Amino acid sequence: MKLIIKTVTKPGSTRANKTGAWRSFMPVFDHKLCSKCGICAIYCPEGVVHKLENGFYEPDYEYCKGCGICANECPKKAIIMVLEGK
Amino acid sequence: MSLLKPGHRGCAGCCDALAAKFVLDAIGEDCIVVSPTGCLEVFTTPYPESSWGVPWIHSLFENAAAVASGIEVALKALGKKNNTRIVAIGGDGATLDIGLQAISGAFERGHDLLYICVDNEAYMNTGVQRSGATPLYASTTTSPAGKISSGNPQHKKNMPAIIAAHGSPYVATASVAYAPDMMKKVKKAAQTRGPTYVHVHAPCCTGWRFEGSKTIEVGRLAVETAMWPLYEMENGVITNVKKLRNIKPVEEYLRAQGRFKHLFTAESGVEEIKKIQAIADWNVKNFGLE
Amino acid sequence: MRNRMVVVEGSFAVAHAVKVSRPHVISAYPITPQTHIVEDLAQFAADGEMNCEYMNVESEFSAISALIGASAAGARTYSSTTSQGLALMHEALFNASGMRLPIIMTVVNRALSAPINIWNDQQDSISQRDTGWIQLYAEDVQESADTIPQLYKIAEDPDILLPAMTCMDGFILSHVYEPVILLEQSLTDEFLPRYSPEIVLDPKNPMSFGAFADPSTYTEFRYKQEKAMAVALNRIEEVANEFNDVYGRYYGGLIDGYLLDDAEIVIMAMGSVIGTIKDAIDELRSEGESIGLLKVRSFRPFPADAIKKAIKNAKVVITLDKNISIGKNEGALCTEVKACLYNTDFRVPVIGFMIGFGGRDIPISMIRNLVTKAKLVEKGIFVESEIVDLREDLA
Amino acid sequence: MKEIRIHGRGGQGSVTAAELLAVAAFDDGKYSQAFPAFGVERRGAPVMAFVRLDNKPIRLRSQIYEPDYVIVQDATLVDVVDVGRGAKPDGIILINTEKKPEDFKLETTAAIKTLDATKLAMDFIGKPIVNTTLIGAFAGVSGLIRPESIKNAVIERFPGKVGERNAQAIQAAYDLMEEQR
Repeated sequence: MKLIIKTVTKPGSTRANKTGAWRSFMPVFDHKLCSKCGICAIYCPEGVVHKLENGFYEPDYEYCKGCGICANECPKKAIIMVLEGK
Repeated sequence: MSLLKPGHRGCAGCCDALAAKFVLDAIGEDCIVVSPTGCLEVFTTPYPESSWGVPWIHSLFENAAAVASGIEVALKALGKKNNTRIVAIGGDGATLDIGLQAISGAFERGHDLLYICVDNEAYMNTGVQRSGATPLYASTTTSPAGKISSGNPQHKKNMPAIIAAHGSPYVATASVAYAPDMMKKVKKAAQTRGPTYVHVHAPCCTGWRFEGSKTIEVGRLAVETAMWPLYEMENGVITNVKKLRNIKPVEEYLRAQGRFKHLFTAESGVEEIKKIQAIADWNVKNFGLE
Repeated sequence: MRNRMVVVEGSFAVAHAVKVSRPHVISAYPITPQTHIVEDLAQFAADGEMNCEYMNVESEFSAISALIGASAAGARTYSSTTSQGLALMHEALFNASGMRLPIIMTVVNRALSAPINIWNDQQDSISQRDTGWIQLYAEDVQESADTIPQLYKIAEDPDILLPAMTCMDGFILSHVYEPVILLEQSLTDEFLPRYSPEIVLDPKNPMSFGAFADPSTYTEFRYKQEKAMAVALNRIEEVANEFNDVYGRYYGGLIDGYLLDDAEIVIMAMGSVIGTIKDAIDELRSEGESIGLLKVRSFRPFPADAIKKAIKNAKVVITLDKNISIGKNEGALCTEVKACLYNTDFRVPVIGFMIGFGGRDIPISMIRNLVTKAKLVEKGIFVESEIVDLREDLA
Repeated sequence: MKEIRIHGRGGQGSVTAAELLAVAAFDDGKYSQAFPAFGVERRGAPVMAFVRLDNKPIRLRSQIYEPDYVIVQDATLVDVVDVGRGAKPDGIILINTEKKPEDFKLETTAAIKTLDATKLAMDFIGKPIVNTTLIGAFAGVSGLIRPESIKNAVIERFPGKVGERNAQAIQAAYDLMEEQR
């Protein structure tokens, strides 16, 4: 594709960069322990923990970098960090 | 869905990304954001990509407040001001150090804009060099602890007081670890006409040397030990303070970070921790945190 | 034409030209000898004669920075500065051109410190030649004023979008009272279209300005700026003619000549010294000398082809520079003229004289002396570039 | 081309006098150029301003070295400034003073003319501000500009009573000096 240099860039276009590849640990959400408080979503620096239709939360693994804030902050300890590929 | 879109290159556990997300969530779509040079600017806008879902501009390191004031004036001149908020989001270096003059000018002129300082207490973008916001005895790459040094010898500059002295109608401190509180303050600052200021404490896992999962935990400790008091000022007067129950010793906050590790290994550390405790004690008294 | 003229100060004529160009935002910081321009503009604003926001900022750095924001938000913008103020803007000048913001600024040329000196030379603007700003140099007050709407038209062209400075010699032009036609609002409205950039900072179309470019794209940004300058090269000439069509005045586009076509000796210069040179040439012509003038109006973009063509019959070229590249012992015009001739088979001797530093006066007698010196070349004597009029008691 | 040099002290309106001369001369059909000796002088310090008059547009931008006319606003300047410097041999040096021309010993062959502009200014304007009176005198002694043009320029610059009084002083000075042309 020919890149035409423009002085402006389009909103939200970093979506092309799938930062899920950065992850060495992945957060795994246990809905059985979850109280649906949403703290995991609030404190996700990527803004990729989403509320599902059933009220539970799941991260978008395409972008989740595996920082572990969600697991650390979860008051119910419903999120555990698991080594990638295991 | 946040107006700060994913795919940015911030560190895993990044405090700046959190702060920016909270700001945009609080203000909404009708704003224009100005970023000075810094981590947030660099990791959100590698050409040809941008994480921003709102109009955004980066010019230079030291001119964000001037650029923001020019945008505000232009919208007025073009009859497009309406309710659009002009928001500058700068790091501590861009705010307390190199950009201070432009901020002073903009606040003196009384533009209708909101300046947010995301304070991670050093120049993180360039590799953790000290700034005017670096606290006493923090070890950075340009204020390293060493055989005859206990780290940064200066006290943190009191930026909220400097802004308040300009006659700002609304100045607040906040922390990324207290998201609802921070968003409430950002919203209030955005709704207040005139130049307003929110100073956000933002623990940087890379620069402060702790695990990325602990960003919020460390931020909470800063507040709980009275190292970072949360308060609001209206027209130069403190109008609201977050009270603390069971104030923790500063040691708990310091121990959680690699940048203060030398205080626990060197002999002199005991005395120096006392001096840091004295800062917290002064905060308790001065701001009436108890 | 005479009956439309009034005798006003140069700064007032420029301020008036800015007013009728209908900028949305003016931002400036006072510095001698630019002050009268911004004072006059502030008065226009205070009297409600301008539908424009006038910003008093705390430094030149914030003056240009505010305009970067304002221009990105879609405003037509103006500032004026000189010398130390322009040097203080240096970093932001690159930023404005890199972001392709058509900010217009009058540089009232003044020497740089140290030693501090408030008088005229052109070291300030010449030192900004690589910032990506268009630079036009004015010969008199009328041209200083008339260049303002011309530059808006050039800079705001969607194929150019570069910031531009019009350079006028400090005091010599800024503080002189002379007859001038104040630009008519109706003609200016006819000549200069409204500024309507395609993309601006706008919540309804939230684009990002000022991205971070890594080695894989940065080169192309610079290339695009260079291409825009190349477009400006043609556009400057066209706009000068369009201006002539509307107002009936022409100063040359990129360059202008005076008794040039048959001249064996050609003097090249920029700015207010042009008038004095013309008087000197009249004297020398009456004495039988084959001499002419090549006025360089556009220094950026540099009109190399036009210059080569204009001096093709010359036997010797004299360049006058009110600036010096210390360590090169040459002024910028000299160096650039030499450079543009190198890859050609036309190798006329170019002798660079550096002149008028820090307000040192340039009388006709001095120009005559330089011509006498340059003519030694015709006798096969090598003539070196030099700083002219050095005081023996001080040097 | 005629060149004029005005000597004064900071605050005496030398630059204004030069500007008014340029305006008046242009209205009178000439081309004109007025400029100050750019400096950092403050109130009280000796200053200069310059004027060029010609029948064709003026291009020359150098300073004035050999003035046809010199106007001295304050006779005390004669002791501290070489007011005759460079004056054309057949030029005129106009000095505001109670003294007579022969009381001044200047190294010049230019003619010295004097008038008590301060007295005229006090009589008509009520203040010892002599710049307008002196350009009226210059018009009289040189015959280069009609007094009406000078008065019009001054009235336009200083509307109302102030301008009218200045105009009276200008006419009086013009009449006095025209006799000496």
